[in-house]
Amino acid sequence: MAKVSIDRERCKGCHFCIEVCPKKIMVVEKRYNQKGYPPVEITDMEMCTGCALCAEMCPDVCIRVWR
Amino acid sequence: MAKVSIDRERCKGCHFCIEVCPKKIMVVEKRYNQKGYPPVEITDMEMCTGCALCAEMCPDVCIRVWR
Amino acid sequence: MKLVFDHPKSLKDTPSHFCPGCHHGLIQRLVAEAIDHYELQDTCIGVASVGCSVFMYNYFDVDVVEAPHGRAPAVATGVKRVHPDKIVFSIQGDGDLAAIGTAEIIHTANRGENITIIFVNNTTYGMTGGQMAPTTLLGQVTTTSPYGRDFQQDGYPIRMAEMLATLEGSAYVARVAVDKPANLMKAKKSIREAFRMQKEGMGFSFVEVLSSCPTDWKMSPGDACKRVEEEMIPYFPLGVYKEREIADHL
Amino acid sequence: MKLVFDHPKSLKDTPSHFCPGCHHGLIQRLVAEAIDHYELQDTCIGVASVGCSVFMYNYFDVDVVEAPHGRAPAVATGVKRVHPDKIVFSIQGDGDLAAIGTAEIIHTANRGENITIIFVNNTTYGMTGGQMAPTTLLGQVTTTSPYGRDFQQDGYPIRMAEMLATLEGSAYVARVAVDKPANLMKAKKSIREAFRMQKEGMGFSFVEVLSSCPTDWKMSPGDACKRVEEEMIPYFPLGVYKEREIADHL
Amino acid sequence: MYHDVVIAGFGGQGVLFIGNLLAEAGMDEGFHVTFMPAYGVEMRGGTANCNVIVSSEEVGSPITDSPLTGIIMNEASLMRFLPSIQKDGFLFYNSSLIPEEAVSRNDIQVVPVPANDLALKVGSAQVASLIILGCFIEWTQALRKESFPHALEEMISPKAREKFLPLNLAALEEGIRYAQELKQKGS
Amino acid sequence: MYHDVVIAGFGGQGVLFIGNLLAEAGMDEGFHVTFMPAYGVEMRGGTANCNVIVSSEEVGSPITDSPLTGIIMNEASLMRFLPSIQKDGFLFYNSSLIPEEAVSRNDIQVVPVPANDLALKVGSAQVASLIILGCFIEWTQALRKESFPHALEEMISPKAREKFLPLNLAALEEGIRYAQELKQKGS
Amino acid sequence: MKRKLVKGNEAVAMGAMDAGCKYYFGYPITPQNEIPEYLSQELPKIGGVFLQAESEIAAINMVLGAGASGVRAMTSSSSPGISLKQEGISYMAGSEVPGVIVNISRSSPGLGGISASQGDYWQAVKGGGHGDYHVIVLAPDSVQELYALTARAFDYADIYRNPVMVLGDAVLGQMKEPLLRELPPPMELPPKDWALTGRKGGRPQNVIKSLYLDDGELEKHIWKLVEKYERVKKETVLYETKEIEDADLILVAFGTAARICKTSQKMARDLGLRVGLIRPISLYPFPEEVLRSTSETTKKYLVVELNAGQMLEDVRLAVGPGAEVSFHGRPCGAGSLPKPNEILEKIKSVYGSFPKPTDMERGNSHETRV
Amino acid sequence: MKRKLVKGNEAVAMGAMDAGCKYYFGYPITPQNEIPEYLSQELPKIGGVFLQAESEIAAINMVLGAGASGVRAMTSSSSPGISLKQEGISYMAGSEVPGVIVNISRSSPGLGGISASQGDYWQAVKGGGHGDYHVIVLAPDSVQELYALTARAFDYADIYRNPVMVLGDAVLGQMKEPLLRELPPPMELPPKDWALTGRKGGRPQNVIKSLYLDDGELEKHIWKLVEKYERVKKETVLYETKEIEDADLILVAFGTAARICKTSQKMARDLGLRVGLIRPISLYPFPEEVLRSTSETTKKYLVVELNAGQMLEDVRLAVGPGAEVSFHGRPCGAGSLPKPNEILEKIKSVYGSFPKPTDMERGNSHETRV
Ligand SMILES: Cc1ncc(C[n+]2csc(CCOP(=O)(O)OP(=O)(O)O)c2C)c(N)n1
Ligand SMILES: Cc1ncc(C[n+]2csc(CCOP(=O)(O)OP(=O)(O)O)c2C)c(N)n1
Ligand code: SF4
Ligand code: SF4
Ligand code: SF4
Ligand code: SF4
Ligand code: SF4
Ligand code: SF4
Ligand SMILES: [Mg+2]
Ligand SMILES: [Mg+2]
Repeated sequence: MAKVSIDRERCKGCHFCIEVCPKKIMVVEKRYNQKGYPPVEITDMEMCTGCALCAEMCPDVCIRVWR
Repeated sequence: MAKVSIDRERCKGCHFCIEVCPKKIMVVEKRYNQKGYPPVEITDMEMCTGCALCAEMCPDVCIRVWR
Repeated sequence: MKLVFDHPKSLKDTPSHFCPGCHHGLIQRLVAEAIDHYELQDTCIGVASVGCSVFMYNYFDVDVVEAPHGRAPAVATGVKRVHPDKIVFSIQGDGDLAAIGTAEIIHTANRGENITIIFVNNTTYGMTGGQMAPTTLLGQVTTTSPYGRDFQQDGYPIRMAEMLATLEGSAYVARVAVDKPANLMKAKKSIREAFRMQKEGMGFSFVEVLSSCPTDWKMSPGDACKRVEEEMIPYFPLGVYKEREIADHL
Repeated sequence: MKLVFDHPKSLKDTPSHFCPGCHHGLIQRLVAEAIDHYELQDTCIGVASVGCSVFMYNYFDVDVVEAPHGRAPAVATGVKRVHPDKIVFSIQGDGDLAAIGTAEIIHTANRGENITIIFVNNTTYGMTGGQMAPTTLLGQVTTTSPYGRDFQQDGYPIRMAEMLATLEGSAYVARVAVDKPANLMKAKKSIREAFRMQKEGMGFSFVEVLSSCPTDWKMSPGDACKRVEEEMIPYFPLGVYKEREIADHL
Repeated sequence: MYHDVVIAGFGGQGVLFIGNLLAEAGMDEGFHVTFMPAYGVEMRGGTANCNVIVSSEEVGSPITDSPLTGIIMNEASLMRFLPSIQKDGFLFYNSSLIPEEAVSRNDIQVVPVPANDLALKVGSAQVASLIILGCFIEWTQALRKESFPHALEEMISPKAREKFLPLNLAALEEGIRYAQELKQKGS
Repeated sequence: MYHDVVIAGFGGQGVLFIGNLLAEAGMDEGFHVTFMPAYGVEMRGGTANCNVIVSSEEVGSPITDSPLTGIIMNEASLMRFLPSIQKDGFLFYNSSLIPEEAVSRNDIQVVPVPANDLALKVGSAQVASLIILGCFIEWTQALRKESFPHALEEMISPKAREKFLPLNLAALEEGIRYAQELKQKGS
Repeated sequence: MKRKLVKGNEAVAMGAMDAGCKYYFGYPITPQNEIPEYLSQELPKIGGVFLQAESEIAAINMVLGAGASGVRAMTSSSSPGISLKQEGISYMAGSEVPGVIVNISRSSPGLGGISASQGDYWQAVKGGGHGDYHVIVLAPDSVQELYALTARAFDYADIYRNPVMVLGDAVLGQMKEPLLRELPPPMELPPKDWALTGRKGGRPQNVIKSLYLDDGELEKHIWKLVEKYERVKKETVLYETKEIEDADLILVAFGTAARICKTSQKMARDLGLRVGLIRPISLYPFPEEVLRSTSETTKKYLVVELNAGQMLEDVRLAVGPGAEVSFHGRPCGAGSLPKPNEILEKIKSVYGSFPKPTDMERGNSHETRV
Repeated sequence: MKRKLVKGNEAVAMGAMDAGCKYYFGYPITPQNEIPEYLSQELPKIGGVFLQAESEIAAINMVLGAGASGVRAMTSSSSPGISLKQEGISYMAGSEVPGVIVNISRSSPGLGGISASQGDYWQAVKGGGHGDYHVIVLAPDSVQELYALTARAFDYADIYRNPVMVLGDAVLGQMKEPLLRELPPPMELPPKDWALTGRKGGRPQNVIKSLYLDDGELEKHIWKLVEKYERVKKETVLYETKEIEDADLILVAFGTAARICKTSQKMARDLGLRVGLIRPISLYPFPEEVLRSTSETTKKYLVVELNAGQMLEDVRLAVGPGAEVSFHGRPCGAGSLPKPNEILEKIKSVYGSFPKPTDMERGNSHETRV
């Protein structure tokens, strides 16, 4: 089991994380955040392997991963 | 037959010409020139081949050569 | 469950000013990770260069001095000569390092100054709005090469890693990218290596990171990554160009 | 009898200010001979750099503009861009070209600026009285390296020809010496070649001439020549480092 | 006549475009005008703003600290600029994105404009800024509506003109219409 | 007391050395002194010169345009500096190298010193400058002879002292002796 | 011709091109980037040269080379970049090479900020570089003037063989205003027979240099320059005045500060205060004469600058001994542009009560530094 | 302690070392080369760092780095090299980094020449670099002062966290005079808790910078600097006077010009002319007060400079409105050092007849520019 937390207010919507997630469980949120960017969320946390690729590729250090 | 002229007032006495003359016919003059340098002169013009090595090596362009 | 990926300790929590998807953020994090890895936070001193890297002191929780544009290596030299036991580093852009700061980087490398330079090559002047840089690729349109960089007029994109590797004083010279996880992992290793070199007194260490500037390239972050892969890496080959084995320098 | 060796036409009759046995005089004459060879006296423009070469306008009977220390390549660029049909050249010392002027020479070469630079490498700052230069050899005692150049403190003697040859923009790069007739003849050829390259629009041409400074080396002119041969040439190998065959640049 | 306006929003919301347009139209009417964009590092972080002044006399400072009018496209900008609007001035805000509660002043005329919604109606969310500009023109009568079509034409490159001019004009019209509607309600 | 001196000759003739020595001795006697060498590009071309001022009051300009005394070691320097010597001043010139005809002034005291010849007599042409300095000291009595041995010691590095001090002292003495001789002839 | 809405920086570029400048050498820096950006688009179209140099230093030296070659050449930058050009500018002045330098100045010292400031007044007008020389400094206060004075700068440069600086600021460079692209009246220009062209069929060599080593040579050269500057002072003084004839108080300000003052001046008149305004347009030569002459009738001056007090000294030097000079400074930085009202308040306070004749120094109670 | 005959440049180096400066960064240039030459010999012996940089620009930035690291650091150069350092100096002032810059100035503009000149007065005192800042400028006039003021410069730099310049010239740098190697009395120095040392056991980070982008931030910073300069003005004014109490005419000169004037002043007194002398030692802050106070009794001033008239303006600003200021300038170059007699003649001409009160401008008939 793994856990991923995303700081949505810090996110700038570059979507690198979506791109690299091997499980393809990250998607763009419908709502914009305060700064006007489209942040990401995880659709199915169960599937997450905690590989942390998403976090590694996040330029804004928005993601923490537990495993 | 060859001829070499040396501008003794222009000469700074580096003696490169003496060094390179294959015929070893150049020597230091006894008298200093106006600027206080020891210029060179040719001892035996007959022996000169007009090879112009002396002129080529003169940093102060003091030497003219005819052949 | 264990926290397997966390914000590096030497990086403050402040959100960055970088544009969405800008690789500056990644590079900054990798540097912070290297600092954490060797536990250098309290012994290291940063030199802020002028470019999108300038706000370094807002992010790194270490002592920082700001250098004039292009002069970070000289400022770093001043710092290092006073504090030979401290770890001194700078992050410089391609305008900063490869244009106005050419003399400083070359002579700092040549002196074998025992510091670490991370070189963010994004083929443009990011902070000033996307002008042509010395590393701008041929044909690349920028605000000051509106017809595309033309070698007859502007010369060729300059390869700094290769040039610095030829200098006797450099100890470690590498070129990396952070466009995708595999490259990023290598970049992480190289940056760490650069700091290790300095720690061990090997001399000048240098990591060129091919980087994106989605804003001034006028591309989406994703397309910008693709450009790094498809256009930049072919001209600026990745790899370690120099690696001193022993501190023959000492 | 025919005059087989004469004062070059483009060189005025003014006696030089150079010290006895200084190679500057030889180099200057070789440049004048190249100018005469291609009949460039009325179409060429010199840029006087700051060093013992500064009085160029007293000797060359051509148009000359004086550049600030290290900036001759930039000034030459300005001239050449206005007069692409003229032949533009400068003679720069090693302090001028390899220290303060590092950025200018590298970027001028990199732009492939179609000019000719003659680089007088005498391993010291001649005009200012013999300080350490970037090309000063390891161990060499100068007025600012009184204990001999030490690579830990001062870095390594820099090899400019090699570095410039790596740049795409350079068309012709050679290193020569004038310490003895055989070398001088090769130097003559290289300098001529550099001007030919420019005439034909090949791009940046560069000839490094290993040179002596008997005054600041505190040696007799003859011993200074020997030093060129025995100490300098081994570290700064002579040869043609780059030679563009066709004007792919055009 | 002296009218100074601050226009602010996200980057991409057309803030600089309508600022320019306003200045262009003012110039066409023979007024003194200045247009002053925020620039440089200020642009990072995705916000954009500019000041426009239209005046019958020479303009002093082109930066206006207490503008007569604010045209505000998003909430962050509202926070920043609302306090600076002159007493008895005007606020036109994009009520499609900004909640009414956010507008905390009652010493100015506040005009909510559902700019995004109206823009979608006209054909594209892109032209929200022109909706709100139209509304501003009609409401304040600072400039003549007739000046804008020509000014718009000047600003759109000949190549793009065919494609975008009609859309932009329609958005402007829609803004004007909406303001007329509002006024009638008010009166 | 105010005495300003110009000393000039070829490089290598010891011009700066005796200038320094003069200043050093003046300092030892408690005077204000300045020593000003020509430097930089002026040195190229093989000439050297310096100005020395010894004064009982603070010294103004250390460069002296019309010195009281000229000490001249070669002909080129004579050409350059002879005209500048003050009326009623002194000229000490190296008559080993400079022909008498070259000295064209009669409003100053002219003292020819065969410095090279006397130096050879003492042991080395190198010390010609000390010969002429000795002559100057004796002739003008500007400073006390006793000050010079110590000043000389200060100026020669400890390593070289043993080898050179006696030679230099001998040259100085010879110069003094020669001046005394001259004076006696004169009187 | 039609007025067009143009950015200040673009107006500079247009002014240069319309004046026949085909050679630009520069290096990026905010807030002047639109100058190189515009010229990189336009110069190639007319066979000109736009060259982005490796640094500001290289750029000014390219201008030196191009100017020495007889063409109109320019560079532009902003404060830190202008500091780097000082050696080159001194060389240009010393070797009498014409050229135009545009400083769209920003907040300083150091990296400072990118908003408007007038903190480079002294650098421009007194001594940026080393030695006894002057740069002619023109200070526009509108987009129209940025255009016209840039064009005029090339004339002055050619006439006096001297570098000429156009000193703007971030506000002027970034704002848009209507521009009528019409050149100021042409001036008579001397031939450039001194320029580098190659000896051309054997004419004597032309040498452009600033090194003078022979006795008295350099001093002679400098007095020659000084004489030239005296001519410059006679021939190129530019200023604007507003209602100074009956003024009890005259505002003195240039550039953006002057624009703001113009509003304040009008507001003051509306209140019945007899306030005038003098706007120096040429900062070097400084319009001393007009200031001196007004001080026969006007006794109070208020200098307003976007700095901590620089032109202030020149005003004090210019006015007669009886005049009282006060100062209002806002030394730059984001959010620090003074408002017309703020200056009006200052006017009122100065207009009413005044410092005693001897109380003239900076830092007295009549200086507000908000 | 014994007096030793020492070259001015060496005295600078000795003063620096005796003041505890162990870090030197420089680049060769005549006529100051003896400074680096001496230090390259001596610093390694005490574990110091002598580093010959690749350029003057690199050197000043190394000083910035070393100064920011909390040590006493210096650079030296001469006129053109000092121009190149202006950006770095502005950064040092802006980010409040202490450091000492020595300018053994030479003749300019451009390459000029290597003889003495005071043509860099404006650059040093007004605006070399960009922005509102000041460098404290000390102007020695003897070898002893070169030593003492260089040492003092380090104190001022540390106390005010500001760059301090020692402004000499070729004559001062090259001449030898007796030196008593004794430091001026020590000053109390603030702790350098702001310096870069690494965070050391986790103290909050130290940041040294000059970039301030938030609204009002930079202006606040600049007013803070201005306040500091007001303190500097109160606390560091240095000058020398000679017989000013009863003077009808006061000579004003600094550095080498002052030395020459001292002789002229004495000559004038010998002739029975009541002539005094004021020698500003600190050029910034300028000793305004002493000039102002003398102008209550003295009505005539003669400014003598080795330039075309620079300090002249500061004298005019300082003296009261009634005073008449004349000028005698010899702007540098080989063979252009004025003689005491020449100045005496000028004194005589000014002493006798005087310009009318309004005839104060430069370029009037009372200015000789030989
Ligand atoms: C002397 C000087 N010149 C120019 C500038 C303007 N400037 C600020 S950042 C920058 C360069 C930005 O490009 P780069 O170094 O490539 O960094 P990036 O933003 O791309 O990471 C420039 C030219 C300056 N601050 N100082
Ligand atoms: C900006 C500047 N810095 C320093 C100098 C002093 N300077 C004059 S010539 C020179 C260098 C001489 O060395 P090099 O270039 O090697 O020429 P060389 O005389 O040896 O031929 C220097 C540093 C200067 N004139 N300008
Ligand atoms: S990588 Fe980071 S910033 Fe980018 S979308 Fe994902 S969480 Fe947001
Ligand atoms: S940790 Fe791995 S699997 Fe989980 S969301 Fe991130 S990238 Fe996807
Ligand atoms: S080479 Fe020339 S300068 Fe040297 S000694 Fe011979 S003639 Fe004289
Ligand atoms: S020409 Fe040849 S042989 Fe004759 S003197 Fe010269 S070197 Fe000797
Ligand atoms: S401008 Fe470019 S380099 Fe700078 S933060 Fe934005 S994307 Fe990154
Ligand atoms: S100093 Fe050296 S380089 Fe210069 S002329 Fe003399 S010998 Fe030649
Ligand atoms: Mg970049
Ligand atoms: Mg050299």
